[in-house]
Amino acid sequence: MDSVPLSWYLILSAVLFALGVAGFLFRRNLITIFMSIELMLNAVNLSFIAFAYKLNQVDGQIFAFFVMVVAAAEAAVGLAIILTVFKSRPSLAVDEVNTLKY
Amino acid sequence: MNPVNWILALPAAGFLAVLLWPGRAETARALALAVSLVVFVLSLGLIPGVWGAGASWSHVTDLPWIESPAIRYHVAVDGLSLWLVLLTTLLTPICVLISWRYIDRRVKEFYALLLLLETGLVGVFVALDLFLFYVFWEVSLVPMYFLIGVWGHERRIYAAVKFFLFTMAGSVLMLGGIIYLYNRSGTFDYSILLEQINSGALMLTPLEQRLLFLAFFISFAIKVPLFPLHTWLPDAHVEAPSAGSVMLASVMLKMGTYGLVRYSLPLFPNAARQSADWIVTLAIIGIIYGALVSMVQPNMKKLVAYSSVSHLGFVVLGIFTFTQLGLDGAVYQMLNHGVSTGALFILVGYLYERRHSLETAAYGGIATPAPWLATVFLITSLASVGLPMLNNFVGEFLVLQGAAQVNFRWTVLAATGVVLSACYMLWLYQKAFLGATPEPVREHVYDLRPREWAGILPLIVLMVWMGTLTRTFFPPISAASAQILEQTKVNAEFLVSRPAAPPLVAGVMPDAR
Amino acid sequence: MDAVLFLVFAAIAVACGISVVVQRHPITSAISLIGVMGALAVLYLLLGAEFLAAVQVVVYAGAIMVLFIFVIMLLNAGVEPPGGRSWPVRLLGLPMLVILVGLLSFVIRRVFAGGEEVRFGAFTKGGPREIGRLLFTDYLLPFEVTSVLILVAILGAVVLARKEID
Amino acid sequence: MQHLWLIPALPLAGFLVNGIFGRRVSKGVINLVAIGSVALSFVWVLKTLAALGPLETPHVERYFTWIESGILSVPVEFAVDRLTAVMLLVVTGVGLLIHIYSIGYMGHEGGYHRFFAFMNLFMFFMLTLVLANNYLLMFVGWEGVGLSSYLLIGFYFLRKSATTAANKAFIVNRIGDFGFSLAMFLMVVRLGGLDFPRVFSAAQAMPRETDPGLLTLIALLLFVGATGKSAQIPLYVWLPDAMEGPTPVSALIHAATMVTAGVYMIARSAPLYQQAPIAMDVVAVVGLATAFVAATIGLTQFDIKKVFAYSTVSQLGYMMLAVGVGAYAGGIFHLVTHAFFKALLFLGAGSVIHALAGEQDLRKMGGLRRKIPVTFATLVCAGVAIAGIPPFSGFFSKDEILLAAHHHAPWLYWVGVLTAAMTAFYVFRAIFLAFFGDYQGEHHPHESPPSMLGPLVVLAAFSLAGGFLPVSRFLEPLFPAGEAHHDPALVVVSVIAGLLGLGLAWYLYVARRGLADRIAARLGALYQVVYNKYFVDELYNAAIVQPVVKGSEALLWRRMDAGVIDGAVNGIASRARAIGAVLRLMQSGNIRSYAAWVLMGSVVALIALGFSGGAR
Repeated sequence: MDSVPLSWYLILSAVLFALGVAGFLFRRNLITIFMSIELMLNAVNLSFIAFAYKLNQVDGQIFAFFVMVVAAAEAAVGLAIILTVFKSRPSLAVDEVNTLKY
Repeated sequence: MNPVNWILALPAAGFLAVLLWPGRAETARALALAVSLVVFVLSLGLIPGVWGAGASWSHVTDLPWIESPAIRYHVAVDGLSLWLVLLTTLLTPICVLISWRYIDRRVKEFYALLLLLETGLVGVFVALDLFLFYVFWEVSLVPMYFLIGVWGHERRIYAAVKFFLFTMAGSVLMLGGIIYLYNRSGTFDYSILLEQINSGALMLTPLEQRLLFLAFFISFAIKVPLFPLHTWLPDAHVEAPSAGSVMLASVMLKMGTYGLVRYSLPLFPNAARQSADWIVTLAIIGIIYGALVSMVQPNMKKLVAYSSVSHLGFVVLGIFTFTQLGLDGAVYQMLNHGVSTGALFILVGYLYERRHSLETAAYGGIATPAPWLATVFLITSLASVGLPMLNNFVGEFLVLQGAAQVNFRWTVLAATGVVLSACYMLWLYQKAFLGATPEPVREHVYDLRPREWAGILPLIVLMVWMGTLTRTFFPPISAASAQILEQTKVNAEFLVSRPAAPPLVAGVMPDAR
Repeated sequence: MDAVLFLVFAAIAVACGISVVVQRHPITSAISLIGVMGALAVLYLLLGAEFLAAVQVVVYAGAIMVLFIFVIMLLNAGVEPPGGRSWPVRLLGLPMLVILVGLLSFVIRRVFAGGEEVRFGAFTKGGPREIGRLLFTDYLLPFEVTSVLILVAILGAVVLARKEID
Repeated sequence: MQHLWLIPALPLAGFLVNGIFGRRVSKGVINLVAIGSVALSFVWVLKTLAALGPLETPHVERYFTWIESGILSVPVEFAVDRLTAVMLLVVTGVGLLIHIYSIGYMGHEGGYHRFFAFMNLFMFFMLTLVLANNYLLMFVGWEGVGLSSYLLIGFYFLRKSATTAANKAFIVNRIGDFGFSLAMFLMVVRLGGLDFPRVFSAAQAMPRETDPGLLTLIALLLFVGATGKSAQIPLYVWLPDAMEGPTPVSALIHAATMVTAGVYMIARSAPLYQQAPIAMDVVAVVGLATAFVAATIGLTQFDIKKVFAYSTVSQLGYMMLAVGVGAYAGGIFHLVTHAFFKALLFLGAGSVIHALAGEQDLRKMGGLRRKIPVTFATLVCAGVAIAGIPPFSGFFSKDEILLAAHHHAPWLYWVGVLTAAMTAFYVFRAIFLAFFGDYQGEHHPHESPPSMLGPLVVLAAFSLAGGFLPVSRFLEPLFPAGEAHHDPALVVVSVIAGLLGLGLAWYLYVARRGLADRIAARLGALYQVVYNKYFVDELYNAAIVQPVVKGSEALLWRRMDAGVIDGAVNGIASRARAIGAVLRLMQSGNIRSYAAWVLMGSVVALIALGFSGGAR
């Protein structure tokens, strides 16, 4: 049991991704949905790093790094948007956010 | 460096600058005015080059943009696009000026979008890569959508969506056509495409040509707009703010006619010649129909909008005569329409600023409180009805002359539009400007202010200039249109092996084609 | 040893992931998400991505998630209100999800059937030195662009979240 | 180089100066600019003609190319030949007199600078029309005089009747111009250009058309233009309404100069018409019919300006008859004498109106001959001239026309003589009604100022003696020679007809006042029809204007545009909507629904990829 097949990592990644999708689909809270997106991003990162290992190149990791950066930026803007949405509507339920102009 | 690039880049930079520059509306206005004026001055620098270049391209920049598919940033100017570019760069500062008081909310965004619109419009006229052309085509669509949708009148959303959907419906077809061409030829580049067609490297079957022509044509015809695809135009004009109407009528509609001349004719010459009959029929119907409907409009902007349908019918008629006269006249008429109809919309906008109504019935006797406004409106109306020594006359005369070379019946029918145009413009003038002045008009309507003079005077000067000293403008236009005509002929000869196009009209003059 | 570590942390990750999705209260979800990220950091380490593992913990689990929790607290977001789901979600959601996981697993099993084995320590290029060198040579431009991106994001966040002045 | 361009450019400069600065300067300055520019122009005409001598060949000056494209090249080119010389003298001379007259007449009116600016603009376009050496440049003047006429008819723009009349004039003229422009298009295509020499030589190279052909068509289309401008049947309806303008305008534009442009144009195109005898017959018949019909209407009108307006239409018909029967020189001769006596009639009428503070109804005048004797005397001069009493000017020119008509076809002559009798009758009817009998109005009449009387006297002199001007002989070489024919008997007949008309007017309106009304009552319906101008305006309105306007509104705009086209577009849209019901449901605006669709899409994409072997 010294080593693990690479496919396990990838399958884990797929499962986590699916969980993220599920969260996105089935939750109504904007913040939770947002977190689900983060979960999906993490899952993808895992894939990247696994492939980096397989190809024996660091580039995949660099990519994961950039994904993190983008995720950080996205979190900042996204949360700010959630704040403004909350300001104009008393609720965070995503179903009610269906017109851009309120 | 190539001024064309500056003319494209500066308004785009201005768009960002106006949007991001902190400060109040005044700053945005001043900045927009400064940028657009600089662009206009720069664009004047294009003239000598184009004059010198004759029928060939000048001010060329050809850089790779995307490697695969091979899309290039290929821009250049010739006699066909030169004046349209200048018209755009001239009208943008004028639009900034006329919106000075007209636009009072979201000022920064308004001017930013106006500058973006300028980039898009100029881009359409200078792009020589079909894909780039398409990009600019769409770029120009977006700001106009917002100009109508945000700063328009009551039914602005409806009008903006109608405008957007009509144009999009057309441009999707064109995109399909462009991609199909790319698949067949491996290039988006206009001049390479022409070469391929001339050399026979690109052989389109008649069916292909017809379908591609149709795809491009519908897109352009919607933009022109050609009867019966015109119904978006009155709505868009009525709801648009003044500057939006000006840009829409003066420049955007020319995108359609420009496209017809630049792309439809040289790329698909056989299909174009085969379709000429029914296109001319539509154009003539449009001329008469637009004039007749104009006659009964109670709304000034609608009236001018329908008159545009009529005037642009002349342009399309000129293009599809396939004669030097007709094509020259059509190109000139594009400019004329831009100047005179632009001025009409500006003046209607001035009236709206005073009385806040577009209904003719809300006015009357304006000549008493505002004699100069009345004078300027009269000059513009006369230009629009094609009085000699004013600009429209030259264009209409050449178009009709070109039509007469091919089929005299076309001329007879189309010339009735000239008669009718006098009816609707003079009736409008009588109802709005002459007669006794009702109290509300006396109270609200004042004469032209200096800023308003600055907006309208250049156009008035141009009307007289373009009507009398036509040689200032014609040589490059003639060179370009001769080139395009030649192109359609070269193709026709080359495609002899195909079933020849039936003669368009019996009794064609021998020197006509 | 590797396998044990993988299985343990994979299990933690999946469990926390499920928790993120099913918890009613956002704060619990957030904490579960931190759990996922921590577990993933270990897995990164197993794959030889030392630097990223550290970044994952510091930036992701640390900074970003703090931001989330901060906002949750700020908005005083409570248990989400029960509400109808949209019909496409009800109709398509679960089956499609199952198919997606199945398909992905199937493809992964097919493609990586040969079974490349992951051995801890076999990949040695994931240190800060290598990553740093690449970032500042081959990936210099994207790297700089990301800095601009972050700047823009900061501006955007400030603009969006500030109180309306006018 | 004689700098011909100065002739029209001077009034243009006057127009610009007065138009732009007129509001801010005093009347003296306006007068100086307006009249000075026309006077200078007149002087320049004299100087040029003196310098050019007998003008055996035309003097041509070319300035720049106006339009050049393909097969068409139109220069701005002025030319002076004998015909142009005559026209130049008439236009600038009569124009100058009327400008001077206007100082007095318009002295109390608002918009003083506007009036003179428009008058100068008119002079500019009229001179351009006359000087042009190609049809397109002539067309510039042609449309331009129409514009000035529009502006001046609508001078009292507060009155709806005035602005409506102005619109009517412009639009009716436009219909005529439609024909003119079509003729030009045909010329370019078939005759190779628009320059007069070129067109004429091309036309002469073609055989004389005894059956209708190209040249006939061109000539007829040109004649359509002439019917608009020169108020011939069927487009004469605008001219009587044009009397809404100030009286000097009626004198200058709607009597002496602009309306004769059609006659000038046909005379100018003589080489073309000469090749198209059918067109010439049409011109002659239409001209004669116009002369006759307008004269009958003139018999019954009570507005002094309307009487003279119909008289103008009638006299223009005479000129058309002249050019139609080939007596071009005679037509132009009549144009010249008509310019004198008709301008005089209008200016005299203006003087009467001025004296009565705006009254135009003949029934409210009467007995004015003692109150405004100078006006009376000059009007009588004009009357005897137009009535064709020898040896006054109208006699010579009218006689020439009638003789030529008789040579062409005798019935033309007899109708012409009848018309001449009517002419004498209605002109003197107006004079007698206004100046004899007892005064019927309330205002205190006063004689006009010298600035008005001066031009009256000058014009009176020309009306009396103008017949001795050798216009016909001067012009003869220009035109295809017509045989000389002189029949003293015919001359006597026409003179007797004129005297009979005069005498009848005397009998009915001076000797036996009241008899005329009884006759009118006896004639009943016929009188009503004539009095109402044969209901032509009403007919046009009901048959053309209303159907077009109503049809455009109801059928084209409401039904076609809003109904059919938008309906079709909406129909396509709704069908697309029906087809795309599922797609529409997707666009719910609900983010999670979108996510579900994305998910499905990615699954489908994956499966597709699998099938296509992308994932091996």
